[in-house]
Amino acid sequence: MARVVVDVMPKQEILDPQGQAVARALPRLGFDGVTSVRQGKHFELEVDDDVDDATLAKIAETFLANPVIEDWVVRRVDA
Amino acid sequence: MARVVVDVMPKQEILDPQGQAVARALPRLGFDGVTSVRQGKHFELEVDDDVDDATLAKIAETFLANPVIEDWVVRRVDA
Amino acid sequence: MTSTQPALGGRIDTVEHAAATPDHPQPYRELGLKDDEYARIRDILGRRPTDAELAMYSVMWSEHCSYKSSKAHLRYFGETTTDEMRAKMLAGIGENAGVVDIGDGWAVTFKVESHNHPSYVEPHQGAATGVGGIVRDILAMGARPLAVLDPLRFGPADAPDTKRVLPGVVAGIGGYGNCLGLPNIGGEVVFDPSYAGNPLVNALCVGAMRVEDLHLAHASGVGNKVMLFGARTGLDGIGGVSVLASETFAGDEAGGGRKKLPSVQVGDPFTEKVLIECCLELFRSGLVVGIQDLGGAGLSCATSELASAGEGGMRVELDRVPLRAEGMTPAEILSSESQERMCAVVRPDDVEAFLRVCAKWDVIAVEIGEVTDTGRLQVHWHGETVVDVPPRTVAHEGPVYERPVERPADQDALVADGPERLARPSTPGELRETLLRMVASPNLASRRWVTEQYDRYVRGNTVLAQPADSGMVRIDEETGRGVAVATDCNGRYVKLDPYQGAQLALAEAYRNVAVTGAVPLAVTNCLNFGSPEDPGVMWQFQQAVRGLADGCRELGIPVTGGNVSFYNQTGGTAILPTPVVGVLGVIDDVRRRVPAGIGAEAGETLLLLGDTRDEFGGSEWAHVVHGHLGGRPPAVDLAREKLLAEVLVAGSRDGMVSAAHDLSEGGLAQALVEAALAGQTGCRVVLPADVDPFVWLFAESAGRALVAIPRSEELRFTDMCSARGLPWTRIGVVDPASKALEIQDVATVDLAELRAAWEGTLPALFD
Amino acid sequence: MTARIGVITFPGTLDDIDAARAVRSVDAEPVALWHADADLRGVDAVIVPGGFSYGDYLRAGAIARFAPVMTEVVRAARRGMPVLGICNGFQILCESGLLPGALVRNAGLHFVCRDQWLRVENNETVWTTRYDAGAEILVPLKNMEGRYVADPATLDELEGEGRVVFRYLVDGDASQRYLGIDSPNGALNHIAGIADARGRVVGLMPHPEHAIDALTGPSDDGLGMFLSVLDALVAA
Ligand SMILES: Nc1ncnc2c1ncn2[C@@H]1O[C@H](COP(=O)(O)OP(=O)(O)O)[C@@H](O)[C@H]1O
Ligand SMILES: [Mg+2]
Repeated sequence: MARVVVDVMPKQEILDPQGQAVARALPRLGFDGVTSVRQGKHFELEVDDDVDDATLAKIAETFLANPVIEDWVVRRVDA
Repeated sequence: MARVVVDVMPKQEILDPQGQAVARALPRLGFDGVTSVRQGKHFELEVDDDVDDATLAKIAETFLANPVIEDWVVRRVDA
Repeated sequence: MTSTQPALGGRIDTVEHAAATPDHPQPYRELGLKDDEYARIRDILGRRPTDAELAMYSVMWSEHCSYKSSKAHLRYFGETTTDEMRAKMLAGIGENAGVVDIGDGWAVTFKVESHNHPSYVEPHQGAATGVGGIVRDILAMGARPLAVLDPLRFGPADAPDTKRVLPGVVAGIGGYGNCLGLPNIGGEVVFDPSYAGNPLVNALCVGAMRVEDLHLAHASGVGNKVMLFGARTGLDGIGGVSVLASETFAGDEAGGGRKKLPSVQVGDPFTEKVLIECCLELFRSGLVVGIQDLGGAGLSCATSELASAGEGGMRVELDRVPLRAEGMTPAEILSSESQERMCAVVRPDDVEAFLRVCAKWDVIAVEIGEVTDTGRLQVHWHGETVVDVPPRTVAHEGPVYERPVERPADQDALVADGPERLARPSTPGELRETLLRMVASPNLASRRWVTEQYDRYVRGNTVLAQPADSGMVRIDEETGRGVAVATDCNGRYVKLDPYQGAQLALAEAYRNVAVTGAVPLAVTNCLNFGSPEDPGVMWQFQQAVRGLADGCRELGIPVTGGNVSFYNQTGGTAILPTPVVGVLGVIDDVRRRVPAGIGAEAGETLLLLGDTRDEFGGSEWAHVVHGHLGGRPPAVDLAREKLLAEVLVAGSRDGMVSAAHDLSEGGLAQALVEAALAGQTGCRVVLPADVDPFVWLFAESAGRALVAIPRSEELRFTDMCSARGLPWTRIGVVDPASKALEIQDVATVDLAELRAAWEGTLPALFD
Repeated sequence: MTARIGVITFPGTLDDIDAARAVRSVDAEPVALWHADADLRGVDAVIVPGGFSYGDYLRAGAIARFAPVMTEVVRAARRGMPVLGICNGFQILCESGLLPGALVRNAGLHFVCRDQWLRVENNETVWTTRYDAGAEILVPLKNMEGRYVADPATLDELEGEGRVVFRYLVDGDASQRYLGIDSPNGALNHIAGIADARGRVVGLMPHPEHAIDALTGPSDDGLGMFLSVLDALVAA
């Protein structure tokens, strides 16, 4: 059994109102010094050992992320 | 300028309908071997160098995550 | 995760073990049971309860499930319901939801419920699961859920915590309801400091079915199977019961780790949507003998209620329940409040077909037991008996308290401190300023920021929704038959006089239904109060129940169900007593609905129906301008309300009324503003010569409505009012050419200025 | 011969009964299509209705596009069958590649349900011939992820080829801007709906099927879309 993490983020050029809302709210809550925030999705998958990297890449590209609007990173982590 | 990542996940014992929906869909798309999926949020923050870890922890706990139903991890990454 | 758990053998507290270990200490107090209640359980069973039994009794005998403080008072609803009122009631108090016959073979069911505390802890999920729960109640009657309403109360609009709670609640209600495909057709948003630590999140659902399809929760037919279907069962909402785990497995991982479990549940609206469609297909296929939703108290409630309503016995194999968490104990499974689950009783021959329908909808379903004639609810866990109880003692024979009732000592002082001493505006300039200030105040400002987050169109049958006096949906596309629903309550009135205040809530909801042209038919309620252990709160409760019940009898419409929420208080301070009243009306053809906006026809006459008196006790004006609450609430005259409703319905039937809007908080001024803005049409108002304009514009006298009558119908309509003895006053004309509300000798305000004031408030606060 | 128009139901689809009602209201025959069937039952056109297919938990439309019925829809669309995606249906058509771009969270971050004025920018698609070019219509808009985005090249192409079919009308009505956003959801170029290159596949966020009768909608302006496709099918 392996643990895989996929992070999916809105592309730089796509407006990210969720991240902006966070960035705007922080100073109001008394937190200064945060200059930018972007918000995306974080997936944690448990996969059988025989699932290879190519399959994982495919899952991320065709399903977890939409390449039109999002970038993504797949990494295996120690369980 | 430092880059900070905060991952926020639904607590283990809390229902995660989003992760479940993904997990249920994968076999239908022809991807086998993924036994569990959990879905959370991924934040990327740019912060001034003088923002310390305690402040980051506070931002995550009081704002980015909802401690009632979520766990979170804060880490600094190389920009 | 799997549904089969390893047999835990001796570690589970079985009936046999309980009988053998009478002195084993049990954490019943931590579970909320009093000494005498625990003693009674031992008495009933003739031994100490097992952990699982203790868990069942403790949740089922809680205030929330057993109504132990309110039962003695709620009986009054039954006692005051006459046979005549009962004539159209197909199911009443005691069922999941009340059902009324609306004609043409249609039955309608509706109910309102609270999810107050969870919505304070986790506004989004708390409110979302509140919607989910009430929708399953309606579904369990055999009805298709048609629409929801959400009466809400929050602390001060500008309080920081309200900025946390309100947007979360609204997003939760919208997120769940929108995804279920249920139009949101109304509700309330009220701000008052007393709700600061206790927001009220009430949710109402209305559903419809053919009369013959009414499904009641009965587990009848020995040998019939008990099916559990929907979501898996997890550790949701078992905060209290995890005490048992830690007692039994002191120091062990499962027990220790669970002590801090949040009692928050996360909703899965998609699963619920599929569950709804699945249930409706099961009903259509005739595969269900009895059905029960799993709400608070989960399987404990569903199994004990099903069993005691049917043949009196049930056997359950608890290890078959599909689980989401590992190592759950029987006590935990029985008390889990995991959402989106239902329990059905099915004939053995139909089980296969039942499972097929569930599979089509991708709904997990398992047979967990069967109906027996043993008179006992027996629950097994890997072959051992962990529960063996008479089900009625769990579900219906909980404790009943006669709590002390006492009129609060400061009530007299409150009533004595009337609004007469408050400075009133008198010059045109002051009146104009008051009007704009009132219109922009949080309780009177446009609710659009909230309602725009709710889908009001889905299913294509919404005929009236916000802004409207009541929501209205079409039920029969052929005939146009439909229903209208409104909820109301002014907690300030109730505080000043709980008996009369409850009647005013009833009167307002009734009036809101009638102004749309529907005939009021039935009542539901959600009684939100402080602690029942406070005699003053119990007095408010008792008075409110009596007022509501007596009022219903006078109006001739029955209370068909409701919900009680106690302990809404912060420290020693209770919320304003808030008996939210929902009234349902029927309209034979929704095409004759009457909207609130004026200007549909050129040159309508504006009439004010009813009497206007100098009544400002508990008024919005006293609250907004002076921060004052005292004196007496407006007088209530239910005979007048009935007459007004008859006139409004007759006017709609004969096509004499082109718009109607009831008067409530903010009085005539507010009604005029809303009617003009809704119709996007100006008007000229001329108040009678001999009256005090301030009183006429802002008093909150009950039993009034503003109507717009086409010029050609004016005589016929006023003749009808006069003939029936309903006072009317001609107060102006609609002016399609005008873009202003012009009140002669008082003020002229452009609609644009009014709109900016009215619509700006909530966005400025919550965006 | 009445036209047969398929209406797909996925788990979580909500506006299928409304789409079917709209089809009936122009005297065409709605044909229910089930997500799990790889079969279009010989229909002449398909509507992918609104709702929250599979809860829209991952991304709106992301799971639905893999349904067996969608494989058939994509195949039929490539052969020229008229396809209309409304709201969630539009999202599904984008996810499945029949239409370019994507729909993301409203810029105001809230679900928005309102009566929305639209301008008909292209009245030559099979779904819009009944409208005058530049006509302004009032139709309900209700969604959480309605902000149309695409890369600059795609936008140029859509604009250049006249494939923007509907645009949100945001001028003149101050109430439209109360969220501080220049359109109901921040869509690029105020795009509310687009078409494929042949003008046979159309997707839009607002709901024409909820504007077929002033009793239950803000207008009957939506009827034109269903009448348009009927004209095309009958002429064919
Ligand atoms: N929380 C809510 N959810 C849905 N609709 C609401 C909500 N609050 C208010 N509304 C709607 O907004 C409109 C105005 O509300 P309100 O002024 O309280 O009505 P009334 O005074 O007639 O009872 C009504 O259509 C009401 O149903
Ligand atoms: Mg009203």
